Amino acid sequence: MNLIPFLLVIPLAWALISLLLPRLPIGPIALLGMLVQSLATALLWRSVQLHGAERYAIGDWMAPLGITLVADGLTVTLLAITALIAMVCAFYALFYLRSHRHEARYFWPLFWFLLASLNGIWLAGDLFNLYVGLELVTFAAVGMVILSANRQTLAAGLRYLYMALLGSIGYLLGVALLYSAYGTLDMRQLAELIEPNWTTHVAMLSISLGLLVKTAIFPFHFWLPPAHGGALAPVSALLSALVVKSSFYILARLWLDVGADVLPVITAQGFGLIGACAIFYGGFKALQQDEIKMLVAYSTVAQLGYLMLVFPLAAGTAPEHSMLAWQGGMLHVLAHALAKSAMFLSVGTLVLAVGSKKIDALAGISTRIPLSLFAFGLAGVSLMGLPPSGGFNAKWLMLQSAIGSGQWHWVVVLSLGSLLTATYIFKVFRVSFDQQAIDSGKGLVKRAPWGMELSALFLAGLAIALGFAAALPVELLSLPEVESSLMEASQ
Amino acid sequence: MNLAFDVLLGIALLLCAAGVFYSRDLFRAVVMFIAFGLLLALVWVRLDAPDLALAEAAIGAGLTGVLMIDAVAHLSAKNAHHQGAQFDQTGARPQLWSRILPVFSAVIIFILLLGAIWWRPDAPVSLPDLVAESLPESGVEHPITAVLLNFRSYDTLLEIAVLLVAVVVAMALKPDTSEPEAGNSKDPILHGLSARLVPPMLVVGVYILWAGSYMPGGAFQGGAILAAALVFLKLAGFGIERLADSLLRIGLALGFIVFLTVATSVMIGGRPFLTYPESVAGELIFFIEAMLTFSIGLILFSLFSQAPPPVAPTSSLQGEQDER
Amino acid sequence: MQTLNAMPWATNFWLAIAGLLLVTLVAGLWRIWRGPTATDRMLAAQLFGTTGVGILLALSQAMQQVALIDVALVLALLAVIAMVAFVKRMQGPSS
Amino acid sequence: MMYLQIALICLGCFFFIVGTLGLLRFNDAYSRIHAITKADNLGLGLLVLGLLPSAVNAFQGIKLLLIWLLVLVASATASYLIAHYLKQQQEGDV
Repeated sequence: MNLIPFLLVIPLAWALISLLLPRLPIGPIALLGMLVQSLATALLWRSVQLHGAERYAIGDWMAPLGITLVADGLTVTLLAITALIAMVCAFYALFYLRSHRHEARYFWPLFWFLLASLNGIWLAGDLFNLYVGLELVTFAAVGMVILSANRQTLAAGLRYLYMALLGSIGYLLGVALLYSAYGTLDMRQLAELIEPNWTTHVAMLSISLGLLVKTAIFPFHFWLPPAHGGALAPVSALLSALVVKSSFYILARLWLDVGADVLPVITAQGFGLIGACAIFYGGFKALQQDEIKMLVAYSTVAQLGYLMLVFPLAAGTAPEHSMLAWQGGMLHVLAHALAKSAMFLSVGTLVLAVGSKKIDALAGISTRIPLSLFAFGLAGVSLMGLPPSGGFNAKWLMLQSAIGSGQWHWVVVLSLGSLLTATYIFKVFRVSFDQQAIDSGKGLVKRAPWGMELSALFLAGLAIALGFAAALPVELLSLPEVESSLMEASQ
Repeated sequence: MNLAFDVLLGIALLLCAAGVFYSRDLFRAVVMFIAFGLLLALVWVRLDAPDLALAEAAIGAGLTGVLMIDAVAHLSAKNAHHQGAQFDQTGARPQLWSRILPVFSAVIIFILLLGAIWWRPDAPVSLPDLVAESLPESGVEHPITAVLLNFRSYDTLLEIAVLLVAVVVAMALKPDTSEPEAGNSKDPILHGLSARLVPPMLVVGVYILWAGSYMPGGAFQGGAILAAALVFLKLAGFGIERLADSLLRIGLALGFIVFLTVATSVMIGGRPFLTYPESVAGELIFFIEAMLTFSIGLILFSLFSQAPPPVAPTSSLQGEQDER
Repeated sequence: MQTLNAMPWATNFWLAIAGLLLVTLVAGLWRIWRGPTATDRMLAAQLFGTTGVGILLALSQAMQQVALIDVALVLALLAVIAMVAFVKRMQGPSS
Repeated sequence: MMYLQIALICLGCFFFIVGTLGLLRFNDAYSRIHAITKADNLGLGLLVLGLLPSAVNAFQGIKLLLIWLLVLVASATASYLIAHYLKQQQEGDV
């Protein structure tokens, strides 16, 4: 039996259960659902590992008439990381939402819809279906941001909504142009038909701009920090770890699978340039914040910039360097997802414990709530790219690609970026290890529930462990079908 | 003659858009937007897309206008409460760049698009031909319904999920304590109007749903009309928003539940997800559409009714003179 | 008895009618812009609804699209709701 | 028949034009209500009558008449509502 549709049916069914039966203990039921979901994901992973990429025609209508779902190495990797992070966030939310009764009622349906839409995006093989998936992600994510319904989150959520809709329009416009020019929405078929011409360029430009807005890449980043910084902790974790990656994933897929031949080198360098701007701007802004959640949110802006460096490293370079860049980029997606979700979860615990969002309020907590601070630190190690961690491996692969292809300017950007990350992470540590505050007995805190501390630590540990097990996802990325498209990309 | 009409229509549409855009008075922008929706429906007609025209007439010219008027009433009621504390921005004179920048980017986008359409290659694949070829197997006669409910039903399933999410968010935003619409149902004329207008609305809604299997129409358009009828009833003072919460939830989700159940249960027979057995495809599609119509109607209505009624008389808006 | 549509120029005639109605609609935009009160603007919108129905009916003949009569029907049913919402909301619960 | 149709339709258009002119030229809202109802009742009515002979079948004809009927009911009520509202406004102001 084919597992692909179950990855959509399970979250949708659980969404309905949590919507219709709010009196049941929907939190624990959700955890059960996550176990089922993870099992299905693991089985699909295994099957793809053994038999290679799978395609699934929904409704038995072949593309281009119908919609095809595709599960290749990249897809199952992302499915797995989604299931993993979502499960930990769900576990964390069980404890976290105890103090948020009203929000808990609506958190779970939105959580499941978000999960369904993310899975839908990873699996989609059709441009318009991706648009629908993006819409569902947007609405679920915006809904989760404004759950706590105070004036700040409402404003942030609305701005997020408007920017995301603007991005959707850009994407849809481009898809409409591609459809009018080639008559198909199926990505594989489009990859065979597409040619470099004016229509294609305008369409790809429109799509790219739309997706950059949705991914919050530098000049379009401004909606992200208030939205991610203002939301509930498990929501921030899901948003920063997974949601912004969904639009980047589409961008990468499009350039990698569909538009590889039509991507001019100048565009790729331009993408790299805004990525570099994002790294520095996000880093500096993170350094300036005095609220801890805003610091982490700006860190996301900076880290997303690294993803954009993949394009100049992969386009117009030798196949082996291009391959390294893509592997590094995808590993960065995974490493950042783990580290950032760990960071947001641990920060959520810290804020709950000291009862304030200010960084100054964390003075002297190193002896009071060491576990969460340790999780924050581990995640920070991965973000800085120190060995051994997933972040290190990702940046190492990208560095190798940059050095190999002789693009020294990106080497500088990569190294300076890491330095900047270290600066703002240590800013938090300097405060929390403040000896004076420890001695004076400041930083007296409420006890944090064990489950919350443990979840953050678990994810942070995985971000480090990815440094040892990086071969596994990288190997999956080079499964037959992905490999062939990677080779096309580099030629 | 055709060209002359289309050019005039285009100019009218642009005028309305500019009117919305450059209007500092919020209410003027709303009325301009209603007019824009009407003209947009005409544009869809001229583009040979009567299905979209139908949806636009129902949603754009009908429901959206109501929602926006409602929103303006809320805003001005709030405004009257705390004197201009938070809505100062709406009345502020916009900066020069914020007027020029949109025009500038619109011109650039226009030029790029013009080029993209002018030099567009001939499509090597023709989906309309494929649709026409497979139409006999789809169970319906209207190609658009076949695409929405059969060939690309997965998209439609997710779209319904989007609507459902929207209404969940609206429910989450609703304060736990909100009063029902004040009982000013005394107006006998409005009462009489709803008695005469709502039944035909329901009949037309069902007709549009049923027509969807062989001509323009279907679940979305029918649902929009149903929603309009419900909005009407609420405005006329019938307390229909006091539905039991659990009942409302089931009603909202019914279409999605049926759709998902059908989509999944066919897999028991070994068919792929969302594959209708050919012998009953038409019946299944109609059944799903009927349930969707009901749910879409309730969802669109809920988006309107979740908002609490405005708290204060909003006569301030009436006196607002236009500053030229 | 010959109906109008048998004539070769019927299409153009119907288009001209639709165009004429569209011109009156564009003229009505002026009232929306000028106001001066919200009521005047709503009155213009009310007229637009009816004019829209007229244009759709004329187009249904010009383009030989029976489905457009359905569109006109829906528009006729729903155009009034905005007006009702306006009056109810502007009155507020006090009345 | 054809000439009758043309006459009806042109007369209908005339009322639409008159209604719009009234909307633009009249000085107060009450007179404007008076003007636009001319378009709603007579303008659309004459247009529908002129269209009837061209209807492809009885069903379409009935639908045409129904449209007119609905617009009649709706516009009459809406006019009443808005006039009533205006009156209340003025009494409130005084």
